[in-house]
Amino acid sequence: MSNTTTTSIKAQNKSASSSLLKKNIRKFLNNKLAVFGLIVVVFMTLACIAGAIFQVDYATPNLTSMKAAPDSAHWFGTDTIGRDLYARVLFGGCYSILIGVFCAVLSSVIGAVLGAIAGYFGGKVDAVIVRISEVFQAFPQLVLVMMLVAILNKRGLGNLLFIFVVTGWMTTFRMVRNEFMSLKGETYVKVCEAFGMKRSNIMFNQILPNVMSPIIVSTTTNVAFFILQEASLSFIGLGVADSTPTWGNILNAAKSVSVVTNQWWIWVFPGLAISLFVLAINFLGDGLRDVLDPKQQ
Amino acid sequence: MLKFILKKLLMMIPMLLVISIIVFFGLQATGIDPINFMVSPEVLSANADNVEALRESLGLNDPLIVQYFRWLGNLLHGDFGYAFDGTSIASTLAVRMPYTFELAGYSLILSAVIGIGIGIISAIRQNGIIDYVGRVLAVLGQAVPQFLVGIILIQIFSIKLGWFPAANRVSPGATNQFLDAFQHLFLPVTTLTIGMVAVLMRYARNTMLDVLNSDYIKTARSKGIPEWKVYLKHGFRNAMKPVLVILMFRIPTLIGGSVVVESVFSYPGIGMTMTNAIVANDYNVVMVTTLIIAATMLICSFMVDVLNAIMDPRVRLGE
Amino acid sequence: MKKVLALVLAAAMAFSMVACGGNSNSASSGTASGSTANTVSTADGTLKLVLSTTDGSSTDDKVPTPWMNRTLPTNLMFRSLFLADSTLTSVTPDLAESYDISEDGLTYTIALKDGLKWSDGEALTADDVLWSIDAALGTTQVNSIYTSAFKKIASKSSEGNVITLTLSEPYSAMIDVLAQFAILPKHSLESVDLMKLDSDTTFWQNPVTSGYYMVDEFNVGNYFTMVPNPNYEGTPAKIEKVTVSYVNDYLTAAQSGIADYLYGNATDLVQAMQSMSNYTATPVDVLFYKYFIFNMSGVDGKQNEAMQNVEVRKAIMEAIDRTTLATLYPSANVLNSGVPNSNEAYNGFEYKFDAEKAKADIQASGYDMSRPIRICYYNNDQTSIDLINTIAFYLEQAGLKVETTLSNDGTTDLFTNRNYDIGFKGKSSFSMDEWYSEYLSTDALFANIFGGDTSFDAAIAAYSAATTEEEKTAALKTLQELEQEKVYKVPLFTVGTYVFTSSNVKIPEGVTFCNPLYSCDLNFANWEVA
Amino acid sequence: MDTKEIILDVKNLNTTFVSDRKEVRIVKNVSFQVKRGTALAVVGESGCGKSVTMNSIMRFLGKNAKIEADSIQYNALRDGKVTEYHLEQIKNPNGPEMRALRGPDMSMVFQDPMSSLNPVYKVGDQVAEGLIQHTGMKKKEAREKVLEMFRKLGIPDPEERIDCYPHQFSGGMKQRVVIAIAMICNPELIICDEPTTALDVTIQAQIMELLKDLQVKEGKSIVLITHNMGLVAEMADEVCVMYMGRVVEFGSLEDVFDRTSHPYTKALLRSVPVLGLADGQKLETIPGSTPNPANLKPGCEFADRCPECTAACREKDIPTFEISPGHRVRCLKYKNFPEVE
Repeated sequence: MSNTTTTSIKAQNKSASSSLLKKNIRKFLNNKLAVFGLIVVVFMTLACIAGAIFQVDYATPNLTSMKAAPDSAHWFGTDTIGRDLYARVLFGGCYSILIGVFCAVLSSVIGAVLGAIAGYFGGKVDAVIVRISEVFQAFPQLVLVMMLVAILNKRGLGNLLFIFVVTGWMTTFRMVRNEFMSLKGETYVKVCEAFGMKRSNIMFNQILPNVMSPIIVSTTTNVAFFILQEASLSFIGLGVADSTPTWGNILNAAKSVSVVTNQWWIWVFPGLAISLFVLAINFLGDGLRDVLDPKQQ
Repeated sequence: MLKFILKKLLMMIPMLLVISIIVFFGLQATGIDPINFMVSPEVLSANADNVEALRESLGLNDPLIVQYFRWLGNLLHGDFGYAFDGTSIASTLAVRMPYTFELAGYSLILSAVIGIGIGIISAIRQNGIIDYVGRVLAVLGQAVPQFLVGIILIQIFSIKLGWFPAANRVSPGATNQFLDAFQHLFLPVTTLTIGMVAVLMRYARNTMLDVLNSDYIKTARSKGIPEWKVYLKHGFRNAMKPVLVILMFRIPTLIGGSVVVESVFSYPGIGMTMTNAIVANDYNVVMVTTLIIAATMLICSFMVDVLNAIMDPRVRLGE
Repeated sequence: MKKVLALVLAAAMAFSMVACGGNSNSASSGTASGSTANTVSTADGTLKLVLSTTDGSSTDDKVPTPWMNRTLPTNLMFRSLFLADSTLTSVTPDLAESYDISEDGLTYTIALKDGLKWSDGEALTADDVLWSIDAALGTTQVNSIYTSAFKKIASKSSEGNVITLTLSEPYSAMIDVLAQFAILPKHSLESVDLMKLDSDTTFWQNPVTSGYYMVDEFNVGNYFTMVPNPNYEGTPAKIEKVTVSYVNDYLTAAQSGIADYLYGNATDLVQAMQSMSNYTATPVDVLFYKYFIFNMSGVDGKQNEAMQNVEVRKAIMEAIDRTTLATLYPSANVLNSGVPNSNEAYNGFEYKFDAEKAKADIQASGYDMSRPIRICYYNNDQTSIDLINTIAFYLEQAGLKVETTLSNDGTTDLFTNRNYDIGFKGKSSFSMDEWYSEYLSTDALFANIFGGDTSFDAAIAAYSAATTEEEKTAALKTLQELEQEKVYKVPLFTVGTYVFTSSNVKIPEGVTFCNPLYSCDLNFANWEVA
Repeated sequence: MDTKEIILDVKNLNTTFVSDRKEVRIVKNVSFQVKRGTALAVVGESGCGKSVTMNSIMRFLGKNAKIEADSIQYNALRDGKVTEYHLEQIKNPNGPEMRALRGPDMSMVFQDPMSSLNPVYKVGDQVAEGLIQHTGMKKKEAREKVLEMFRKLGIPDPEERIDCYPHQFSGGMKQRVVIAIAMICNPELIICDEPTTALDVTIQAQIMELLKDLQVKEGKSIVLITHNMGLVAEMADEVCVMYMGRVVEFGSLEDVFDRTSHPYTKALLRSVPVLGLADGQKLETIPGSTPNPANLKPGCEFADRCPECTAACREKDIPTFEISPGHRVRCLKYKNFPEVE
C-alpha cells in the first residue's frame, strides 16, 4: 500500500514537473522574440563551429585581392589584406562566443559560490567578501581590465579570459547573496539544519537550485556583455592579439575612417554579427526570465 | 542621519586604502623601470653614476613598502607626482577631470531622465506603443558596440551633415562658450547615453511594474486619488530606490564607456589620459587616475546611499 | 515580431547609409566638408593645422619640441641657423648671416644676423646657439641626427655674433643638420632641468619663439593658436592667425574641416584624402624606411641566442614577399640596404622571395621550430597592423611560429627586456647617413642591440668624411656589403609620403614640399587663406 | 426591494481572466445584495473567488481581467435622497466616476496591512490624502480629522504616531491605519477583504470588534470577506457562501448557520474547530480538493466532493432555488423550490 502511494506520488511529481516543463516550453515558444533569439544564437553558434571544423581559411592574405567587395567567391568580401571576411567572421565568432560563454559561465560560478557562502554564513565572512566585491566594484571594469593588461603586459586570449572572469563576478555575487540571505530564513532550510545536514549540502543542493533561474538569466545576458566588452578592449588596442580573430578584432578595421566610408563590408558584417548575436542573446535572456521568474509576468 | 553619513564616510577610508594598495603593488608588479622612460638610452649607458644618483634621489631603491607610504603621503598632501615624461599629474588631471565629469555627468543625467522616463511610461502603458518601441530600442542600444555607435555618429553628423565637430572639447576662437560646449558634447554624450539608457529603461520598467502590482498602490487607488498621483506620488517614489541603486552600479560602466568614447571623439578627458598612459606604460599616471576614478565611484555610491536614506525612511531611521 | 524585424532592418540601413554613402559620393563629400568648415570653424583668414596625439610624437598639453620632429607648427615658431631647400641638402642662411668652412672641413665659422630678437624682446645671440647645442647633447627627447653630429664638435666658442665650431673629424652633413636644428632661448630654459626640457609646460605652452609666430592661447587637450611674432625681423607672414588642434585622427579632422594641411603615408589616409576634391595631394620624396631590426646582443653581454645565426636571419628575409607587401602602401619601393635601388651607389644585391628555399634554409640552420619568433611593432595604424599580420603569415608559411606584440617603443623595448627577436620599425630618415650611423659601435641605442660591433665604424667614418660623389659611392658600396653580410637590420621598403593642402590655402607658385618631418623653405610668408 | 434599503445590488457578475492566451472565468453569475447598515459575510475556501468578486466591484483588477455584469448598482443615500450608480456602465476603472465613489462612498480594507501602506510616507499623510482629495481640506484641518480618527480607532499617542512611518508600526496598528484610510472619508460601504488573516488572534478580535462597533454605531454597511466561520457568526447579518466562483448559498446568518442547506456549507461548518472539542471527536475535513478552474466539468462544481451527489448533479448547470424568503441555495436537492435568477 505504502509502496503504491509513494510511486503514485512520485509519478504525480514527475507528471507535475513534466507538465511544468511543458508549460514553460509552451510559454517560451509563445514568446516570439525569445524563439527568434534562440534560433539566431543556435544558428550562429553552429555556423561558427562548422566553420572551425571545416577549417575555413581565415588567415591567408591575398594582397592582390584586398578590400574586394562581396562577390560569389568571397560572400562578405575581403579585408584590408585580402583575407576572406566570411571565414574570418565565422572563426572570429568562435573566439568571441567562446570568450562570452566561458567568462559568463565561470564568473557566474564564482559569483554564485561566493554569494552562497557570504549569504549563508553571514557575519564576518559575509562582511569580508562584500568588502572585496565593493573594492572590485569601485573600479570601472574597463579600467580594471586596462590595469590588469598593463600588469600582465600581454594580449593573449588566456589573459583576457582571466581578466574578464576576475572582474565579472560581482553582479551575480550580489544577486545570489541577497537571495541566500532571504532564503536561509525559510522553514525548509531550518528543517535541513535540524536534520544535521552538511552545510555545503544545504547551500548547494538545497538552496542553490532555488536561485538557479536568476543565475541562468544573468549568465545569458553576461555572454552578450563580455562579447561587447572584448570588442571595446580591442578598439582601444588592449584586446586579444591580432593573430587571433575575434569579432572585436575584425571590427577594429572600423578605426580607419577610409574603411568606414569606402569599404562598408569590412565593418558592417562583423558589426552585424556582433549586434545580431548580442540582440539574440538578450532576447533569449528576456524570454528565459519570463519563463523562469514567476514575478515577471 | 548625521551618524549614518559619518559612518558611511568613515567606511570609505579603509576601502580607499585597500584600493590604493592594490593599485600600487599591482602596478609595481609590472616590473617597469621608470628610469628607462625618464632618461634617454644614450644617457642611460653613458652616465651610469648619474642615473644611479637619480634613482636614489627618486627613492626607487627604497623597499616597496616605504615607496608606497611615501606615495600615499604625497597624495594626501595633494602631490600626485609626475608622469614619466615629467609633466605634473596634478596639472594634467586638473584640466581633464572636469572634461570627463562633464561628459559622464551629462550622460548620466540625460540617460537617467530619458531611461527612467520612458521606462516608467512603458510600465504604466504596458504593451503600448512607447513600451514596445522602447523595449526594442533598448535591446538595440545594448547590442551595438559603443565605439561603433560613436563612429557612425561622427560619419553622419560631423562629416556628412557637418552639424557637430568630430574632435576635442573646445574649438579655437569659440565666441559662444555655451554653444561651443553643446556642439562638442552632443555626439559623445549621445553615444554614452544610448548605451546607458537601454539598461535604465529596462530596469525602470520592471521595477515600476513590480511597484504597480503592490498592495499600497491598490490602497492609493482606493482613496480615489487621480491616476497621475498614484503613479508619481506612490509608484515613482518607491520605484526610484532600486533604480537609483542600478544607476549607481552603472556609473563604473559609464566611466569605462567614456574611456572608449573619449578615444573615438579625441576628447581630452582622463579616459584618454589613462589609455595613453597604459599604452606608454606610464604607471605613475595609471596609478593616480585609477585611484581617482575609484574614489569617484566610492563617492558616487556614498551619495546614492545618502539619497536613498533621504528617500526611504526605513534606511534613514536605521532599520 | 514584425515591428522588431523592421527595426532591425532600419538599424541595418543606418549602418549601410554610412557605409555606402561614402563609397559613392566622393565628390559630394567634398562639398559636405566645405559646409562643415562654415559651421564648425570660426573666423576666416585662419590657417588650421592639426597635431596627432596618437602617434606618440606629441601630447596635447604642450607645443611639441622642435628637437624631435620639425613639423609645420614648430617650424612656424622656431628657426635654425640655416634654412634648407626641399632636398634638405642645400641651405640658405636664416638666423645666420653667413658661414665659412675651413679647407680641412674641421672649422665652421658662422656669423649671426644683427639685431635678432626673441618674441619676448630679448636679444637672440650666439650664446643661445651654443647653449642649444649643449642642451641637445644633454636632454632626452632629441633626434639622433643632432646628437650624432654634435658629438663631433670638439670645441665651440663665440665672439660677438660670430660662432666658431671645431670638429674632431670632418662631417660633411654638419650644415644640413644645423639647418634642421632649432635654436631655443637660453634665457627662458637654462634654469630648467635638461632631463625635463621638453616637458616643461610653463615654457612649452607659451614658448619664446624666433619665427613667424608665437603662441596666443593654449587650451590644454584641445588646441593652441598662434599670432604673428612682433619681433620677427623678416617679412611677416600674410596669414594673421594659425590654430593647431590636437586630434586622434588626421582623416576625420580633414573631413570635418579643421585641417588645412596634413601629411601621411598610410594607404587608407592617402586614398581617402585623394578622393576629396577640396584637397591637393602632393607626393614628397622622402627616405621613410620600414625595416626589421634583429635583436642580437647588448654591450652588457646579454645575448639573444635565437637570432645569432645569420642563416636564420637571411632565411627570414627570404620568406617574406616584400614586393607584394609594398602594395599595402600607396607608393613603396622595395630596397635591400640603406641605399635605395634607384641610387647609383646601389650594389645590386637582392633578398629574393622564395618560400620553399626559406623553409629549407630555416630547417637547415638548426633553428628550434617550436620556439615562436617574437616580433614587436609600435605603429598602431591599420596599415601597420595589416603589414605585420601579413608578415606573420609569410613566416608561418615557412614553418615558423610567430607572436606579434604591439609595443611602446620599437628600439628600447628590444634591449630593456630581451623578449623580442625582431623589431619592426619605421624611420623617416634625414639622409642615408642617419641610416648607417646607427651601426656605429658607439651608438648608445644600437650598441645595445648589435653588441657594439665595431666592423662598421671605419666605413661610416669614411662616408661621413667623404666630400666628392665618388668617395661617397665607394663608401656606400662598402657599407652595403657589410650590411648584407651581417644582416643586423634589413629594410623592407621605403614608403612615399604625401602632403595634403586644402583649397582654403593658397600656396604661392614654385613651392616644393619636403619631408614633412623636417624643416625647409616653403615660402610660408606668402601663403594665404581663402 | 427598496433602493433605500439595499446599498449594493449585484446581478450576474462574471469576471474572466486572460492568461497564457486562455480565458478562465473565475467569478460566475454571482448575484447578491447588501442591505444598508448591515454586515454581509462572504465565505468560502481560498481561491473560491470572494476577493475577485469584491475587487471586480471596486474595479481594482488588472487589465487582464474582464468584468461583465447585468447590473452592479450602488445606491448612495445622501440627506435622505438616494442616488443610483450603475458601476457596470463605467468604462474606465480608474476614471473620475469610479474615483469619486472611492473613499467617500465605498472603500476597502485590504488583507495584508504589512504591504498595504506605502513605506515612504508618514501614516498621517497617507490617511489624510483621501480626505484632502475629496473635501479639498487644508492640511492642518485634515490632520485634526486624522487625529480624531486615530483616537476613535484606538491608536495610542495619536499626536506622536501620526508622524511615524509604517515600518515603525506593529501589524495590528498598521491595520488600524488601513482602516483609518478606509474610514476617513466616512463611506457608506466598507469592503473588508480578510482584514485579520495576517494578524495575531488577539489583535484579530480587537480589529473585528472595532469594525462591528463602527457598523453598529455609525450605521455603516460592511462586506466582510473571510474564511473564518467564527468571525462570520460574530459579525454578519447575512452570509454569502461561495464555491468555485459561484454563490452556492445566500441568506441571513440564521438561515445559513442554523438551517444550513447546501452540502458544501454543511461541510464547511463541520470543518470549523470548536473550542473544547470533545476527546476523540475528529475535526472533519472536506474530502478531495478544489478542481482546477481552467478545466471544469459540466454540472455542479462540488459534485466530486459531495456526499449527496446524484447523476443529475453532473449533467448541466445548476440553477438557484429560493427555499425561504431571502435564503437561496444552488443545489438540485431543492429543485422543488422556486428557481430564482
